[in-house]
Amino acid sequence: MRALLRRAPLAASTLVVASAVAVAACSSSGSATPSSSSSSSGSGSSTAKTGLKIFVIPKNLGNPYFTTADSKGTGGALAAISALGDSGTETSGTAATSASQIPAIQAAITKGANALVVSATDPTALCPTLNGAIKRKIPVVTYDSDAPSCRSLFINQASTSAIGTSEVDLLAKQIGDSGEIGIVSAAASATNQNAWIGYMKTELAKYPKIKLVATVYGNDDPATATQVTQGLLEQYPNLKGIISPTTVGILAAAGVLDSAKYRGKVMLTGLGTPDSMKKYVSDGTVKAFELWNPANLGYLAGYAAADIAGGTLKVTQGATFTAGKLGQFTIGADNTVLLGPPTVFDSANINNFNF
Amino acid sequence: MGPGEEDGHRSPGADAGADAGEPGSPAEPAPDSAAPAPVSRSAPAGTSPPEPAGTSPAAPVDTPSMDSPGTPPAPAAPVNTTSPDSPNTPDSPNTPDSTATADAGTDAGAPVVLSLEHVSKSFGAVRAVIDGSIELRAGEAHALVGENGAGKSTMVKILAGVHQPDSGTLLVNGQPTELHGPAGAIGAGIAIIYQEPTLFPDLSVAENIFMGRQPLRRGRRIDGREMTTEADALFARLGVRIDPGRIARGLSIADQQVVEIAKALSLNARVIVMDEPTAALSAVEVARLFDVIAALRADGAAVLFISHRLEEVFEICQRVTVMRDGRHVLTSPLAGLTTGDLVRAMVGRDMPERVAGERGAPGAVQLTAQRLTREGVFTDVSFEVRAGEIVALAGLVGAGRSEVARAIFGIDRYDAGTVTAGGRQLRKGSPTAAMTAGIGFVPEDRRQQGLVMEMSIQQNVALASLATLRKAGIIRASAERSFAADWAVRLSVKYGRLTDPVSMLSGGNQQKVVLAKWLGRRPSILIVDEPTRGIDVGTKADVHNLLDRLAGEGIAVLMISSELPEVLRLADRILVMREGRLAAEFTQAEASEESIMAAATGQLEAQER
Amino acid sequence: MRWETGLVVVVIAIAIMGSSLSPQFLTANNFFNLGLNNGEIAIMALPMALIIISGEIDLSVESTLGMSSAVLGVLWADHWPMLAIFVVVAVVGALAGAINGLLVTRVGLPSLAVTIGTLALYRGIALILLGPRTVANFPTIYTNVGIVAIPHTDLPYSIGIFIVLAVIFAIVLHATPFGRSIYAMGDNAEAAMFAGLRVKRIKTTLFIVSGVASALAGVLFTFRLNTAVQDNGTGLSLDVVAIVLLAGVSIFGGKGSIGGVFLAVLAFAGLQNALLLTNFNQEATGLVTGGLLLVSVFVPNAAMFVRSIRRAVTRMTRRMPSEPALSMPRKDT
Amino acid sequence: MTATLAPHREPGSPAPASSRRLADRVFRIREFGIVAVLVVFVAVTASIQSRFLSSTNIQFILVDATIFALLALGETIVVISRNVDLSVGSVLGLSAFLTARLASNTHGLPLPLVFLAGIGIGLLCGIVNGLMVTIGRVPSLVVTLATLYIIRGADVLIVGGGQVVPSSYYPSFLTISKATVAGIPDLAIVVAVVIAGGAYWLRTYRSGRELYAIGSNPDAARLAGIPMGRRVFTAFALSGAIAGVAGVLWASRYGTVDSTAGTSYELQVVAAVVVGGVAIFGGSGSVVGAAIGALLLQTINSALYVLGVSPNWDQAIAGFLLILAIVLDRLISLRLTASLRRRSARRGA
Repeated sequence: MRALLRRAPLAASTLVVASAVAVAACSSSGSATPSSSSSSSGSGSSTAKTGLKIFVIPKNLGNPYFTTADSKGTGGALAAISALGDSGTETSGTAATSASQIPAIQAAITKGANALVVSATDPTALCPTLNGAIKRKIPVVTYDSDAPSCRSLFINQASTSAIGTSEVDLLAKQIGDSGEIGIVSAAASATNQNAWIGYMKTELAKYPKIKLVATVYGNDDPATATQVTQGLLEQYPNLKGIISPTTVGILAAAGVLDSAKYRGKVMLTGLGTPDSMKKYVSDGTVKAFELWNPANLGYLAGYAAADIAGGTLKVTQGATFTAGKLGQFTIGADNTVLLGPPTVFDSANINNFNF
Repeated sequence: MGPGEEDGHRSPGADAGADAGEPGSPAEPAPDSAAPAPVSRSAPAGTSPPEPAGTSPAAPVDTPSMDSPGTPPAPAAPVNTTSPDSPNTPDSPNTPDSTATADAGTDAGAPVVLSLEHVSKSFGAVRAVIDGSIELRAGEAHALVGENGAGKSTMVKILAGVHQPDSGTLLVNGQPTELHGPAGAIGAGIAIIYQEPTLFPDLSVAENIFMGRQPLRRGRRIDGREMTTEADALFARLGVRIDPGRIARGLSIADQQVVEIAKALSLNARVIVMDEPTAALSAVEVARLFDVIAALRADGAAVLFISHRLEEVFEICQRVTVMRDGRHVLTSPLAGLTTGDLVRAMVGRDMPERVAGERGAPGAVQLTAQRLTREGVFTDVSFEVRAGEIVALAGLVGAGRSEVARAIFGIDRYDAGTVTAGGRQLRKGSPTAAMTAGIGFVPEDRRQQGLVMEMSIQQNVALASLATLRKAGIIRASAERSFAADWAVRLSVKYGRLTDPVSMLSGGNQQKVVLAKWLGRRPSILIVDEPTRGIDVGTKADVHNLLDRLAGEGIAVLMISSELPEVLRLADRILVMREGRLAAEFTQAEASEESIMAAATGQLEAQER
Repeated sequence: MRWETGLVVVVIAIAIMGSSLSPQFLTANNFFNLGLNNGEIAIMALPMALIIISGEIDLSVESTLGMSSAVLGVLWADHWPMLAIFVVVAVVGALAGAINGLLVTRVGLPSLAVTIGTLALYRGIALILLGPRTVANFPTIYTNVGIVAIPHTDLPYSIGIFIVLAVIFAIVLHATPFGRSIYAMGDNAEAAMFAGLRVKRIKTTLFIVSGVASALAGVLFTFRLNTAVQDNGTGLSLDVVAIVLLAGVSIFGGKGSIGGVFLAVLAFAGLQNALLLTNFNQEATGLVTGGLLLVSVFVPNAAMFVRSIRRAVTRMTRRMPSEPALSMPRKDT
Repeated sequence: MTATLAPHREPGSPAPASSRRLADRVFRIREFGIVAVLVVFVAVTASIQSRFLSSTNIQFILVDATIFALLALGETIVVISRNVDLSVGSVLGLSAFLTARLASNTHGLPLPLVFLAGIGIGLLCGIVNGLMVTIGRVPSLVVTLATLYIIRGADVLIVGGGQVVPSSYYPSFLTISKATVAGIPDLAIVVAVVIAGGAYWLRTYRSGRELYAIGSNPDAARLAGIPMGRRVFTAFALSGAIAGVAGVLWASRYGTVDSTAGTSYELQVVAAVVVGGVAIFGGSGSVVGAAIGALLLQTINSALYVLGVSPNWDQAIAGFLLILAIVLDRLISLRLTASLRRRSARRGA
């Protein structure tokens, strides 16, 4: 938990070079918000260690969402890490299970990681391993999916309640505050999904004429999600709207609704990436949906991990730091940093986004 | 049929073949009658004498004609004497016509259609064929005889294209030829009827016959109707009625063999190899097959006929090639030879006579089968075997003998009846119960059922006695070794090391290992199924002596054997099975080859009527 | 050369490769992790070896593991005493194996088809039992199997259990009538039956043992991850089969040794671990597992393979009508 | 085949046409059995939830079943020859991703070429399988188990964390799986024609019959001079190519393709084939049966969703059905053998 304060003598000299490279990288990539990447508050960047080994461990490899969040090319976690002069590696198992993720975490520790950036497949399963890391003074930053009792800092993509309530509000507006709706979720065991759904149900109390008839699970598999959506539509012929708080689910649901029979009659909203949803927004299948920028989420997590490992950031509530292009963030209660409110995409703005 | 160059020889025969091919030509509706035509394998003496009297009295037995194919020892008989209608005569073997047909085959002037010259073939360390030669002429039925293990099957597989010879040449029409696989053999005009039917159980009978050569119609599609018609024609030629549309699964062994023969006929091959084609056939079917062979010969085809029944060889063949220990021994016209000559050539010395001394009177009943029935396999089989006697189960292949033995030992279940051994009624379907009751079982198929070929000699000997060789659940290696060594010595097994794989042993020594495995359990009842099949003469005598001695020591022996001399030599009582039922029982004094065969083929009942 | 000798060479080669690529490879801590991640697979490989030697296969082990894990989770969430749960889980594993065994021996079905069916069925039962739930918070003394080494060693408990079981299995397979029977029936089931060996009973027993071992693996898996979830163990069957084939056990039955299995576990775990420690692309571990499997079956066939290619080449150069190599791998008699 | 259960009988005794009829009947029962189960199942489901038979739902089921039926066609060809192809799911995945990329706006490959590419990718995988089975003489179970891993590994390596999303296709690609004629998806019609073609080939061409022969008795097939290597190789190549096409259809149907497409499909396909009455050890069965098997499994799947049964039951039911199918198959064939035996016994007596 304690930030590393020891400093390598070489660090200062290399920092200058590293910062310069970082600036060049950021400006040349034509980032939308070119802010000063070299400045960061707190204990001051001039003392930061560089050349650290930071491992980014998503739930699994081969998952497009995490690829966006982690990759250097998209401006994700690895971009932040290299911008700070450290070396980042993405590793994980190929299946999104704890049994497949844990060996990767162990190997990262064995390889002498200075910090870990982890999206937890299963908090209870991961905790012994992550605690082992913390015991060795390796800071653990979780992102996307938290492991509350065994990490230094959690980068929260969006407030759970905000996502739950905003999606209900979005759909309510589209269906005129009344009718049957259903939810197409990911895996039934997914913590964040269930948390969002919980807030949705609370928010639905405000709309007495809207009735949530079913929650189905597509397991983040396009084929399964397609089939469960079909089943939902057949079982509830009067269905007015669907909320799918998962990028795979909303795409599959949009594919099912993309026909004369349903277009404009069954509304769909949820979490989706603007790139993948452009087709359905432009042809009117989907009016509006929302998401945070996964690359920014990764970038923030990578930046925070590098800062903590480099000794420039101490994890205490209220501490602030500037994460390069993203600007300034404050560590909130329970050592959590909030990325910001999700963006709502609709036909008016969707072409401005590219992720 | 063959290419045109043989027209001169073929013309009369071709007519005969055409006649034989007529569906209506089998003159008598004999197949349906319970009493078959008076064709008999049990009376070879009736057929063979006319042949020496016929044409070639002076063929020297020990002249291997392969060495001088140009100067055959047999005087030529003109092909033209062949009566065109002789194959149509149902009782042909006994008619003068058929004698003439047989003589025609000794025509030395007929072209050699196929020959294997000095071929050898080894499988690893085993030299299956060392120096094999065969020469087949158009229009002859040529016998290949030899003991099991003499290399006959390997020769067949070489002709079939399954094995490529290590050395030596194959000449087809005088041209050196290499057969690349079975398709190559078929392409070269060689058809094989295998000893064991090789059918596709899931496919229809017609497809089984024409697989790979189905008649086609437009667009290279299979013409199913034509296929059925052709299959029907073939069966008519063979005088049997099998529905070409039914699937092959469930066919009786005899029907399977008939389908195999039809398959070979459909190839219109110039060389037809028949590896023990009659083993599963009844007398009527054998007669029909011989007619077909005669017709094939008349068509100018060459038939290589392999059989252990020497009387059949004398009945149908003109020349014979004898092999022993992988080597060619002689090739000669059959005329002038006697069965004794052939046997001598096959075994290299005279057959030993019965060595057994007198056994005492049998003791208490050890094994009782009572009204044993397995639906569709055997019915109402009752008998008992006493301590110190050898009871033989005789009968044709497929009569249900082995099946009864399997049921007694618990390999198969049975639907009704009881088995009592050592005074206790046995649980159905439990070899363990049978073994506990003191039964040992030497099965029919040594390689497939008797031995675990990848295991060592020692492990095979110990396999049935493991329970007695362990201490605290662990097999004691030393006990196992001495146990195996003890029994190997007692049965005089010839081996290198006890840890050698049992597959390295010769057939006879393998059989001794199987016997050792069971004798090691000190059984009170021993069932032996074809105990000397495919083993050399010396070991055969050893096995006979051993069985005799075991009976003398008070063991009850139930023996199944298709070799009548063996049955007559060893058994105190002989039970004959026919079509799943006990047909007759003889004491040793009453029994003769003729009486047993008559009972086995149903002629006994016919006579009684 | 014996297969096991070859495996020793492979294991040494992997050790050398691993330690030269990563200085952390030959450390106690890494060995602990390596063992921990492969303990369950190793335990399941032992009965799998016996089953394959006997001429059958059990593809359902991963689902039996998952089902046991689900039972454990459900009962624990229901506040059952842990000892009672262990008994139930063992019975569930035995039942799962018995169903496989009886369908194979009594109904006479091919084990491949049966265990593909139960692979789906047992996983399905896990899914029914647990649904979307995750059961966690097992008592620390149990979850310690995933954290703590056996006192005075660097070995995780699962590996300790594996070693003990390996010794027992080795004795049973190599030195008892039961084991001898397994070889005999794998080599020639008919001859084994004619020798009075209780082929059906022994095979059923093997499937039951496999079920119980998978249940044990399921318990260890659940405790190690402190999580009972329906998809525990997904995909492990193929790893287990790959290890057993790598061990030199013939897919046709009748050949193989527990020593080989032990070495194959080392080779498999070592290779996976070495790949993790180096910067090998983790996404491609499937390539390595599959490749390993292929190599282990190709090596014994290599001579034949070369021969058939040579024959094909000669034939082509002779411009003979080509006769394709026969496929079905069968012993010529 | 050597284990014959019938005793010797006099030849030419009453023509066994009756046994043929019996055999025919039993095998008809095998296929009609599945159809009957399908009909009953649909009827029961529809009586509970009438919308099960709505035209959209039928379309949904047909399109989903189409992909499985296609895979089952290829698998049947392989299984008939006493082999198995476990790599179809991985081949589908690889083909789906690569062809989806080709069909995207950036590449804009014309549709026929996209299909050709799919066939090519699948064919390549099938050829590798076929070569290892025939020339390498490794049992197909092991070979395709390995390529299941390897092809998926290659897929993951190529795809990485990428994905293709519906927005990136040119429009006609996504409509492949949506167009209908008289309420029936075009796709289902085309695939039905393809399956009918496959069935016709297996029934009326030598090469097709030879596959049955190889599966029924490999030793006999070799002795009959059947080019076993070539036939088995062809079966694997076909299975691969068909899986490649199925990959294209998958991409069109579900739109979103990442590296997990088609994971664990192999077991469902084998299940469909076995449920459809194809003997797992080769020699008998039909592609039509397998296709109906695929349709049945898909219908059950869909019915569970429509009836609102927890999808948690899905897998257990599929597994149970698979076991039930092979047990029934076994019992029927035992019955058939026994009754053929008794028949010939009665004639013989």
